[in-house]
Amino acid sequence: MSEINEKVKGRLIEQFPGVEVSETEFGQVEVKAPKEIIADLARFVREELDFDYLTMVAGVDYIEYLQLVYHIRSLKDYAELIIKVDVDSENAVVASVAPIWTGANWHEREAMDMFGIQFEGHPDPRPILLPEDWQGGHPLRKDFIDKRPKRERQFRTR
Amino acid sequence: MLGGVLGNVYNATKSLIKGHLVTLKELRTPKITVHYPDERLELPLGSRGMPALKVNQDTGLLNCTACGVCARECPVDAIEVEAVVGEKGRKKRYPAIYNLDMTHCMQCNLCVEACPFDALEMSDAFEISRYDLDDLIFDKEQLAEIWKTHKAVRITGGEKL
Amino acid sequence: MPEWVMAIIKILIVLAFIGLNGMFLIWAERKVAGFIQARIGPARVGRPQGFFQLFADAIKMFSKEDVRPAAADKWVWWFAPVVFFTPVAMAFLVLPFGPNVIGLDMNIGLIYLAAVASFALLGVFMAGWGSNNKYSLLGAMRAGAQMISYEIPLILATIGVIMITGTLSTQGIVEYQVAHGWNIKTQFLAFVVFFIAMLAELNRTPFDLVIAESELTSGFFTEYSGIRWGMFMFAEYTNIFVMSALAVTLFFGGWASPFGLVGSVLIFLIKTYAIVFLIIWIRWSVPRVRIDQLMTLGWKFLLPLSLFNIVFTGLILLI
Amino acid sequence: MSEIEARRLKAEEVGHEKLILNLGPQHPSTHGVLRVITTLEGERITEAEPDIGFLHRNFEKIVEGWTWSQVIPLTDRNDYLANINNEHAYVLAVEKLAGIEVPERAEYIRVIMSELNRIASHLLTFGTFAMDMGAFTPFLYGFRERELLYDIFEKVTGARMMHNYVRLSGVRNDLPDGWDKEVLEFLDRLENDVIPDYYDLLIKNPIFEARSLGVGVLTKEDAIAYGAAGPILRGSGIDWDLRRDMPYSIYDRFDFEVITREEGDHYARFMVRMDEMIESAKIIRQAFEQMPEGPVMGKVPRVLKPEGDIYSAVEGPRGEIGVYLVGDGNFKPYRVKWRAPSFSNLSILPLMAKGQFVADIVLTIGTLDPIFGEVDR
Repeated sequence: MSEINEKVKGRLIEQFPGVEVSETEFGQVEVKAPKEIIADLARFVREELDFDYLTMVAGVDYIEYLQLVYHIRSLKDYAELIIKVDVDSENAVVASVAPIWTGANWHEREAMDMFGIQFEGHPDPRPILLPEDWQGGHPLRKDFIDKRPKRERQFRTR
Repeated sequence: MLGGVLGNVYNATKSLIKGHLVTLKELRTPKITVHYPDERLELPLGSRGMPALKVNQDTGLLNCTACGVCARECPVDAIEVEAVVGEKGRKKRYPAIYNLDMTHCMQCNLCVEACPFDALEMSDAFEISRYDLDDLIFDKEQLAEIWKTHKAVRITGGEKL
Repeated sequence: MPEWVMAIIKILIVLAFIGLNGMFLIWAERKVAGFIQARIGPARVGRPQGFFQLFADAIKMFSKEDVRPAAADKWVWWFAPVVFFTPVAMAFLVLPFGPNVIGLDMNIGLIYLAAVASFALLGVFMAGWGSNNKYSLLGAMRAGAQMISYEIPLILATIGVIMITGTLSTQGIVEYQVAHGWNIKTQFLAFVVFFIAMLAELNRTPFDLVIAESELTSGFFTEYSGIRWGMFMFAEYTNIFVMSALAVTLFFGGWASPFGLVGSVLIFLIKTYAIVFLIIWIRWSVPRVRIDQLMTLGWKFLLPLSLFNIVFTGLILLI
Repeated sequence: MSEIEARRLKAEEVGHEKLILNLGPQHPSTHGVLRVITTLEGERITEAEPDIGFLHRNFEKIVEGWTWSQVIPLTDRNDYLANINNEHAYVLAVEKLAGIEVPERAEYIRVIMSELNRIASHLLTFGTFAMDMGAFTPFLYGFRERELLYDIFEKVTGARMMHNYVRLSGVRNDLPDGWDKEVLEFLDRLENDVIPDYYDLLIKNPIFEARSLGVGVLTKEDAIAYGAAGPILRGSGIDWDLRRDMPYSIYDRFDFEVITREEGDHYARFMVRMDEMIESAKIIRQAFEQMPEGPVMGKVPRVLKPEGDIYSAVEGPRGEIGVYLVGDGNFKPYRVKWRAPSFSNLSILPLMAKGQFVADIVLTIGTLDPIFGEVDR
């Protein structure tokens, strides 16, 4: 398994000299890429390295910046790849990978709902889980204000 | 071609009849319906209904010392505890208020696992529907009553039932 | 007794029978369904077998609010259950329950039945169109396609029987069978076609596309409630009885029995309810077909088969 | 201008008389609260668009305020038909992240419970698929078997559905005496009586075959591109099962087959599920044979403050249940992302529904088997 990881790492470093490539302790190749090259990187990974199965696109809010985490499998080589892309939280725009992996469509729509990240070139950029007229902000951001009534503290000492 | 069609018809008829025989057989097998309020199923040991407060058999008092670990551990904040510390005549802390809000409780057993004093147990009381939502907030007397009238066990980690 | 008094008494008897029979069949269907499905079915009202469930249901239906959708076509919507119900009741006129126990022994009894039966489609279509609901409309469209294409094999299948017995009168057909034995012996193919077409005509599984609760919620009577819904229900179950009685008359010797008048009526009812049970049993055992498969079965399979049966019967008669 | 109105105008522009039919959110066939906006031409569907989110409660946000172990009961509620599998997925991720050891016996119990839960879930899917087809009786037979299985679950976990049984570093309690016999009895009955009955009643039925063979074909390429998971992937001929291909827990110790079918139609997906039940039974039997004695709970560190991030996945009944965790060295998770298999599977619906009959979209939803606790989270 690690042979494939070595090969993948080699190809990635060769093709994209700027990116940080490492291997996690769980046997996954991890790539930290700047957001400008994500479309090229995705296409390269999909077509040259046979990572054909996108399992998820997750957003994470690190307060100073947002991060998008793509987890991709190669069904042929039994390898896993994680791509991490940092996105500016104020002006969150990143290229969509939905044209490359069709299944990314809904996952990106979800990230758009939850984090307010705009995906350029997305085929159908509409809210998916939230209502279409939702005005309350982006729920998974850390600065999201929950307006529901709070329960008071449940443990007191007399 | 006609032979093929006839064969298909034959096969289809045969499998249709087989399917009907299955349903016919089921006409006579015993039913699994339980007429619930009239008959009841025997609940297995450890079946989780709602939590109940354990009463000490010797003293007749609650085991609870109002430490509040259950309230902290509860994911949905269903437990409300008000502790009384150092009152005259009693050495131990005890709960002045111990309310369990069954409108929030999801019967997950986490409070029982967290309790360090063997004061909470999971009872098999599941018939807790009430006409009024406020009646679903159980106070400590009611919880003790449930412990007395129902089967209750405490499972914390790893042991056999 | 003047004739009109007799007529009124007969009508009252038929209506009472429709009511009781409908309630009984609904109860029977639920009970059989329950037993087939490893459960018990109605058991609470009138223990232990829940026999009074049917009265409870009838009372409930009568006392429920009659909700009309705001956008429905008022009069069409209003009359649809009546139009659906009336022909079913009219069919009782020519059903032979026993020797002389018949509303009117017409010499064109079968043609009358066929004419009356196709009238029910109008009620279905009115209900579907008048409700102003897309599910209802789809159901009604399906009903149109289905009922028209299955009426043809249904009627063609009876022609074989007519050729043998040489009469269109229902009483005459039974009398022929008293003399010569059941028609099913010579007309088995016709019975198969008749039975399949009958299931489709009654909108029963596997041909219940008109109602199709998993796709169209309830088809043409999605928007009905209370007693109007009850009328559809009663008409449907009465229709099952009528069709089963017709099948018994045509193929299973009708009331033919050696036990006198009461015995004949009982034998007839027993045979009819046996067919009804068969229909219920089939409903709870098979899935539903799709609309194009339904059409294929009707036009490419049943129609040629019934035509073949007519030719075959004719040849046999000639020889 | 409302959404429906806009669609109607669009249809008029095209020049055909089209019917827009709104399936759901309250509809008998949608397995929960799915709304599908379909555009019909006669009975043919030209366009279908799922509208989801009715059950959205933001699981991922809720758990950010909870401690690592408090999350476990809530994972039950994601895919409420595969509770143990969900718990297993979450617990496995946390254990990997925090480096917690699990005793051998607990691993076996987890596998047994997961596979039993897979059987329970597939039994229900069998039933609902039959019901979508209009056959009501198999639905109740499937339910009956599942209820009997839930009785077995209740004896161990104390609950029928929301078990909250898997714990960090083990399982909550050991198996009661004689429980294994009950399970084996159930499996024998399942294999010898129940599944043959299902075959006779439904699967060999000519109407069933006519409705499902060659209908709703999903090609290999589409299945991969959409990230389809579980039986849907394997029904399209892709030989992929996390239990065998990327073994987690102790799945590499069992000998079982990964069921695949080449056709990619409703029938193939349905049969993959039917055969998987038998494979699960095989795994359970082997697990009972190999299971050692010993404790079922290991040591959990008193202070659980893992740091870093991890993606870990298990194979649930509906496919890959993935959990992406970020811990920032606090007693609460910083971020939990739930990769729900139904979410990816349901996104194929517009593709598959195009050109189908109205009656078939119902079957398509049934065979994709989305669970809305999981799709909407």
